[in-house]
Amino acid sequence: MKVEADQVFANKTAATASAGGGLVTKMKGDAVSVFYGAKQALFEVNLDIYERQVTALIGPSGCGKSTFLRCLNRMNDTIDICRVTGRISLDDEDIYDPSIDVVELRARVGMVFQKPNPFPKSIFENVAYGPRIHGLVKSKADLEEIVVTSLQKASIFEEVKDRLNEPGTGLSGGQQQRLCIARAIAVSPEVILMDEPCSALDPIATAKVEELIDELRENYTIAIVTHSMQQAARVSQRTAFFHLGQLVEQGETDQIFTNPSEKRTQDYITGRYG
Amino acid sequence: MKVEADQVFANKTAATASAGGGLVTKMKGDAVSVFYGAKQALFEVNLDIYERQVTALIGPSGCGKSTFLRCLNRMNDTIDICRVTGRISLDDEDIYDPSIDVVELRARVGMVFQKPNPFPKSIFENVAYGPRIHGLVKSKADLEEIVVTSLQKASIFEEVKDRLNEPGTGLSGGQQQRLCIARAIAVSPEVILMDEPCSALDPIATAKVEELIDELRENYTIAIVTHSMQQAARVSQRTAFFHLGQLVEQGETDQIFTNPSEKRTQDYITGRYG
Amino acid sequence: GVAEARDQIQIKGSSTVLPYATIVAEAFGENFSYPTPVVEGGGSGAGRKALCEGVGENTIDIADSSSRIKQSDIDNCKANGVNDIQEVRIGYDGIVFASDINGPKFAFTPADWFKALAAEVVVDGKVVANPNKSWHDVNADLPDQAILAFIPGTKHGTREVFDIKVLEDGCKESGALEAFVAAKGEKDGEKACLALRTDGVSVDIDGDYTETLARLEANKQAIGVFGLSFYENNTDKLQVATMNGVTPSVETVAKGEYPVSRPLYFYVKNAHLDVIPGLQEYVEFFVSDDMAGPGGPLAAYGLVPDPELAKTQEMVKNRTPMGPLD
Amino acid sequence: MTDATTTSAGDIAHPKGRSLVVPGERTRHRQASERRFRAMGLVAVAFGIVALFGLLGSILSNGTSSFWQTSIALDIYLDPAKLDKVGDRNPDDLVKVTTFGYTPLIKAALAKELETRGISVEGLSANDAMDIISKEAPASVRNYVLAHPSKIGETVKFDILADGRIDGYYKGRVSMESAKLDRNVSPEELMLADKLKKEGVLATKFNTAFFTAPDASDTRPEAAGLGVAILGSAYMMLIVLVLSLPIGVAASIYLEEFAPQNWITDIIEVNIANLAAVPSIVFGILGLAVFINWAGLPQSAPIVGGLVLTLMTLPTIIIATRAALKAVPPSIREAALGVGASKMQTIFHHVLPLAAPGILTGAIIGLAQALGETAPLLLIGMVAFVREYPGLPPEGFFDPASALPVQVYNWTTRGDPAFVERASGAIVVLLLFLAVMNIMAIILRRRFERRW
Amino acid sequence: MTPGILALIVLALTVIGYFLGRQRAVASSEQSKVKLHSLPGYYGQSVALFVAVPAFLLMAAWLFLQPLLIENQISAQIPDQAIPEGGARSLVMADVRRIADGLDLVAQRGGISEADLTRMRADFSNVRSRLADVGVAVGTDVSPAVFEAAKSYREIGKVGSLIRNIAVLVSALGFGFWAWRRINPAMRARNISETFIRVLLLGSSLVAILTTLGIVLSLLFETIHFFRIYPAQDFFFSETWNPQFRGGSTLGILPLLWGTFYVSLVALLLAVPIGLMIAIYLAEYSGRALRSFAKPAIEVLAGIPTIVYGLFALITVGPMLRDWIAQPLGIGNSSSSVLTAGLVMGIMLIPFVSSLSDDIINAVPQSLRDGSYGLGATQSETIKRVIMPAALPGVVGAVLLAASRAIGETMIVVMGAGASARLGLNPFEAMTTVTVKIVSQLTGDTEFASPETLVAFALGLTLFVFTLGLNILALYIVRKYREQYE
Ligand SMILES: Nc1ncnc2c1ncn2[C@@H]1O[C@H](COP(=O)(O)OP(=O)(O)OP(=O)(O)O)[C@@H](O)[C@H]1O
Ligand SMILES: Nc1ncnc2c1ncn2[C@@H]1O[C@H](COP(=O)(O)OP(=O)(O)OP(=O)(O)O)[C@@H](O)[C@H]1O
Ligand SMILES: [Mg+2]
Ligand SMILES: [Mg+2]
Ligand SMILES: O=P([O-])([O-])[O-]
Repeated sequence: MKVEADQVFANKTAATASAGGGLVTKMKGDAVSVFYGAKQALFEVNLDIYERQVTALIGPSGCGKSTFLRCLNRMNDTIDICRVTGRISLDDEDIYDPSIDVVELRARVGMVFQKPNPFPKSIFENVAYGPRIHGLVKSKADLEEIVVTSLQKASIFEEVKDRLNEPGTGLSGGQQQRLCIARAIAVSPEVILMDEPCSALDPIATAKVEELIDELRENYTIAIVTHSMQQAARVSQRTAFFHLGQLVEQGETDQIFTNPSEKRTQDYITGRYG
Repeated sequence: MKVEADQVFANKTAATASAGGGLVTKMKGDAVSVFYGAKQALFEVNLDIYERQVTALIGPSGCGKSTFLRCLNRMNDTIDICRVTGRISLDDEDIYDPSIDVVELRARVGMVFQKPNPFPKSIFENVAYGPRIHGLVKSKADLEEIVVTSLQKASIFEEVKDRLNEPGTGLSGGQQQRLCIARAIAVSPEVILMDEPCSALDPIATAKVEELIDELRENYTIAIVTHSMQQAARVSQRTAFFHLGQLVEQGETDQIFTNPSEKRTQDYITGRYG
Repeated sequence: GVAEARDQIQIKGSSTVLPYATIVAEAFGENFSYPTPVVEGGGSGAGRKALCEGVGENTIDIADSSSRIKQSDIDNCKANGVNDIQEVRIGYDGIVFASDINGPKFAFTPADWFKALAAEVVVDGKVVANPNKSWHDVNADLPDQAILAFIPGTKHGTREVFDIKVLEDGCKESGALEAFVAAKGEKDGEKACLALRTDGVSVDIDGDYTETLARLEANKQAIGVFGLSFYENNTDKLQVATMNGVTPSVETVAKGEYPVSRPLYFYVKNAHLDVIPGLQEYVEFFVSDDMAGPGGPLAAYGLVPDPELAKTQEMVKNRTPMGPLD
Repeated sequence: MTDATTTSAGDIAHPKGRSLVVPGERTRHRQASERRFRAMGLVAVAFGIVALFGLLGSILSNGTSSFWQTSIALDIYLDPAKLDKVGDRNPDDLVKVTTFGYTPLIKAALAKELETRGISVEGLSANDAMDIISKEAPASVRNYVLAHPSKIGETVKFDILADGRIDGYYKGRVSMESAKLDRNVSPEELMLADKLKKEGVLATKFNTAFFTAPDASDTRPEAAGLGVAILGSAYMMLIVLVLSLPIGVAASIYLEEFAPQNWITDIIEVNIANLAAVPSIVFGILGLAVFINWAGLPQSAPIVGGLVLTLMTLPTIIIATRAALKAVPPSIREAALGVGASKMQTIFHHVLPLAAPGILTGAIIGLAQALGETAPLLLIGMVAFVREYPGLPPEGFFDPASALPVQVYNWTTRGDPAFVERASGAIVVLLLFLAVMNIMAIILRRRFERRW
Repeated sequence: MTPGILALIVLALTVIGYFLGRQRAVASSEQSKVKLHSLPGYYGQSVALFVAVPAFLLMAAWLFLQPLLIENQISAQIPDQAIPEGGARSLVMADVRRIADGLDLVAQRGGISEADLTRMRADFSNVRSRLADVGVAVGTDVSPAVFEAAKSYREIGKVGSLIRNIAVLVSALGFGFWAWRRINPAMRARNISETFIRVLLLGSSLVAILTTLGIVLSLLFETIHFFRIYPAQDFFFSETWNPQFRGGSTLGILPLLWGTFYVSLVALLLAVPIGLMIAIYLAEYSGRALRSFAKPAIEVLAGIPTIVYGLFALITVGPMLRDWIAQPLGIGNSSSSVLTAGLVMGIMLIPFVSSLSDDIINAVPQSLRDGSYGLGATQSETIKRVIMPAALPGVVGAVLLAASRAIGETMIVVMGAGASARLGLNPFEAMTTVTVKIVSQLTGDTEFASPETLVAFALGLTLFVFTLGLNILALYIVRKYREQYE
């Protein structure tokens, strides 16, 4: 574990250094609790997500990572029984303020889900949908360009370029997930939330997506849920560790992985398998 | 990569050794080609799956791993446009023979899917379903025992023991997947096919499932699709590498990972990320 | 919409009068420059109710009725400002008893029908539940055929005539009325004349004569109650029974020989006469000799012409409203 | 349905290595139950289809004959002495000659025809011979004359309708034997008709008037047509479609996607389900009370019928639509919301298209029900004898009109058996209407149907 | 300008407003370099909405109110003497309207100038024949008072219409301009138009509520009236239904309710299993070809008018059941029976169950099937244990719809089950249902204010309450057993 971690961290010292001390908080969770009906899934979570940084959310299954992520663009609104308390802000605006425009919020905070969920439309339409509804393009040529670039960024263009008009649901699981990434990128959000975006991908595709995340970091803010410690180590600058609905620890990835301050974090990341 | 691989292989020399040279072919694919409508997804694949061995299918996304796996218990029958040629046998009986009983086949060759798909029933009912339809139990107590053991084997019992009567669909992604594994185990099949069973699991749960796979190997034959090279290395005795619908190489996992005979295999497993 | 004026006559009411009204409406539309009137069935009661709903364009002009208007209707009319109504009698309708053309012939008296269908009959001076199974049990002269009768349901005006002219008369003739009155008292005794057996021998038909005919075709041994004109259109399928020895026909009804008949009416709202174009013309046309007289199309269809048609024509010309009911 | 699991088979665990080809006891049971289940399904489908074809067969065998009609070609001399005594062809005067005045012309023409062709039947007077001609004939000749006054004085060839019984003779409804018993026709008349047919004067032709002519009175079944009823039904269906589909879908969307889950929505839900159970006649009571008595809309008008039927079909459409909306997986909604689509966009861009097959099914069933409904129309004056065509929409919506099911109902209550055939013919037309609607919906449904 | 043309103009303005709004949004965004909040189309929509909605509302209100107001005013003008004996003011008003409309036609076709028309007097010119020339029939000669009233009706109407046209156009232009002016890139145009649509959706769902309200109200008053003259306990608890012409009827609902229940039960016992099996077969087993043929074919069954089924029951099924089953077994000799009506109605209901269920079953995700097949379940086991439970809420909805139709059906029962109200268990006997009696009591020859007619309303209301109870029960059951997938 240690051996590998060192190797991986070497890759990104440059990036971390360049961010320097001048980190800007992009999103901020303040005492966020989430209830599904009577069941509390998150307990008073305080977590900052910094601009142009990748924040990884890790923790055992069912600990509330997805739940927290879905709070950040209010996707939890769609679950009737879900109730959120506390304050979450984007650029210092409370996103749960009644006057906020949820649509605007979601356009600025995009999302890639755990289970790939392409629209039952053509591959092209899947990607074109976002730019269309947000009026990001003026002409058909512009649209095509956005679609192609997004597919390329999501490293799926080569595989689907001949079948852009076939349904997105006919792709393999991994292809579907990459299509969903392309779809999210296409609206160029400020923050991108990714819920285990690579869990359905093979290593090469994973590598490409991770590269992409690294690229995107230059302009965007990213929060990513992952089960893979390596992935967290590789792509993120900051890591937050959840356990049983509580945020146990957060901090710079290097620090969390090499020198966690909590016993529980230590236990988790030094589990038999890294 | 190498460093890690060595470390992992050390774990299982014992197992491989115990299998000895006396490997029995449990399932055999002979020149298997699969077509989705006009599109060919698999090209003349010849692959043996040995009894009491874990065979890992690896390869980039969309290469046909899932497709091949689904041929092994004829799940492809449910896709209208899917057509299979060649011969696949279980214990030397052609499973595509018209006189074969598909239900019997699937009872003997169980499956865990890439996307967790619990039934919209209670957790208990999800697991009890298989034993019930196959008449594996006589009494309610027997059934309960099977359910509990299966849940325990799938390392999810502790998390759900208080809510066995709540719907399985209310679980987190990882919990759902482990539930599906429990469901498959409950009918004690001879062969278990797993399509990326861990892609939705956190490391600790993954570890448990991998342990489980190792345990199951003592009595069952297992074929597993995975994107994680490490996982393939950790759990499998044999590995098959697919690329663009072709079986590029198959053999003992040690050999494939340390000394692949094909250039493409080499390229894939020595990709930038292990 | 609200601001549009109605220009066609609207008629509603008895399903018995309906065919005659449509024949007249059709001829009226063909020969006058007014639009063909809209004629609706729905039953005499419904027609009179609609007539009395008030005065104005969204109420009907004429109500057809197979029975005389009731005092309650007149009161209702008054309450809604419908004061002057003309009562126009257009002729008579015979009610016939018919069976399958290939079956035996029947010659009835009202008493036969009473004894066949009443819930209770008098046997040897005692009031007992009706034991009769076959027509032969009722009257030794009748064929030995199981009793099964399709009679109009209580929604039909025809049923009232059947009750009065067949059951009540039969009850009286057979002497059962006296026995009933003796056994149950005045009021319940009269009521008992009209109580029908409920063991499936007497079947109420809420539908039309076509339904009765269809049921007759499904049950060849049954006897059905029809209007004369319906029978005249289906003489190839039905044979008619005599009543008190008289065969029903336009002639015997007109002469008053055949007992089971009734007058048919329509009621005109006088207030509409000058407002709805063509209404006066239609009313006059209806009772003209060309239409309602003997040899006219209505008689050809089975309406028994009114011997006093000339009086009616005069009355219609003068728009004489009807007086109080006697 | 046999439940496979209740059988307690002896084999508990799988004996390893058992053959796939020779299934175990229990598997055989299960396979047998599978086959039974499947067979039951097939039997059910077969039952449905057989029932359909049985019904269609009987309707068609009774009804298609009304698409043909017997007519007689006569040269009629339009005698100026009778039609225009003044002689100035003044329309005001021509109108004064009623249809009664035209009958002698036709009688003369028939007599002449018989004479020139040398046809005579023993025991048939000239007066009786007239009975083979429809009572509609004078009216059609009169209409022709009023439209072409200049033709007075000429001899014009008319194709006039034969009497309903004569027509029935050629359709098998009337026979020589039944004619003997029948007061409205005699065997002699049938013989005369046969002779005319031999001469080619009398012929059976396709009956276009059946689709265009208005209803006729009880004495003229041969002239009765569906023109007004077809227009009335078309108008009502137009109103129903235009109102109930959008309102139904909109209401479903609100209830399914926007309304908060609370007791108010429960009440609305129960309420809609209950509306589906309200007998259609009660909708008639409602229509009479609200649209006619309160809102002052006219009697017998397609607008009222359309509104009543709209209210009646709404619950069907809402129930079907809500079920269809419910069936769209939440992941699709999440996907759209996740890229920043508003709820409205999510619904209109993704959910509705996926729910479309179900919505269309509801619409078909609802419209079919509305198309064939009679009872509520009974109370709002649509079950009427209407001979004037309604005008063009939108004014035409307020004119009196009939409707197809009402026409069927009407004709089945008439005395002359010829109307039975007409009623069956009207049902065939109604089914054609239905088929057109269905085919459109099926084409649409095909476009939307997919599994995900 | 007729209302139709006015509506067209407003529509045209709406379209223009859409494009102007859209264009202004784009231009202002380009100018101020601020990104638009919504798609340009939404800005167009918001302007279009402000043009169209107030204008059309105003127009509708005007069209509804103007005739009423004018009517009142003119009606007050007509002296009492001008109203004939026994007639009503409303009838005279009808004449006034007809003459006014006729004058319009005369002016249009007759070549009479407006000025001449104003000068025209009923006493001197034959108005009736003039009107007849243009095809407007008037019942009597026109009295001067009526004629004057008609003339002023026209005048006021003209002025009113003019004001209306101006008001509508001003509203359209005014609101449109205001909305157009307000456009700036930050304006939340999408929210505006979506709020509007939402209100529209809400309004639509209220239609159902209003319908219920209407039904209850139109039944309630007559029902109360009925219970004033007929004792409620007799209605609810008497076991006899025996209406009489001359009063003294017994009007007990029990036999009718029983008949309704019995016939519906028989119908559902046929329709539900067969319908479900059809749905299952078509969704799970059959090939595309059979499915695309059989589904619409079976749907045709729902569209065949019920009177056809009625005739089928009367002529074919009834005698068949009697001759082959009832009579040989000696359990009845009536051709119309509960069984006849129930079976025939069941056939009609099949598509209600099959088509809706088929759609629902189709919507169950494939992954659930895979999960079950993967465990070695046969197709039928998968259907019975996984798919049907998942589809249950929708299927119950379909069954409920079928049950509702069964309860409300009239024609088939009249012809198939007969008209005799009876409490009995023998399905080979004739019985009747509530709806049949509602129809027959409403359309019959009985006096209107008698209990025999009014009972129809009480029957309707009772049935309404009865089915309401059933539906609440069904909702409860569905809630309890629903299995939500995903
Ligand atoms: N819709 C829901 N209704 C009820 N409980 C829910 C719902 N979604 C999640 N939960 C519960 O909330 C807790 C947190 O779930 P969450 O999905 O956030 O876990 P997670 O950390 O994303 O797990 P995983 O890594 O397996 O995806 C779990 O106990 C889960 O069972
Ligand atoms: N139902 C289907 N219809 C048409 N094409 C399909 C279907 N399922 C899979 N394919 C195609 O077949 C090829 C192989 O798919 P498969 O699902 O076997 O890939 P995989 O190796 O499992 O990939 P992944 O790792 O992403 O799951 C892909 O190109 C895919 O697009
Ligand atoms: Mg999760
Ligand atoms: Mg796969
Ligand atoms: O319709 P009726 O003549 O029976 O009132």
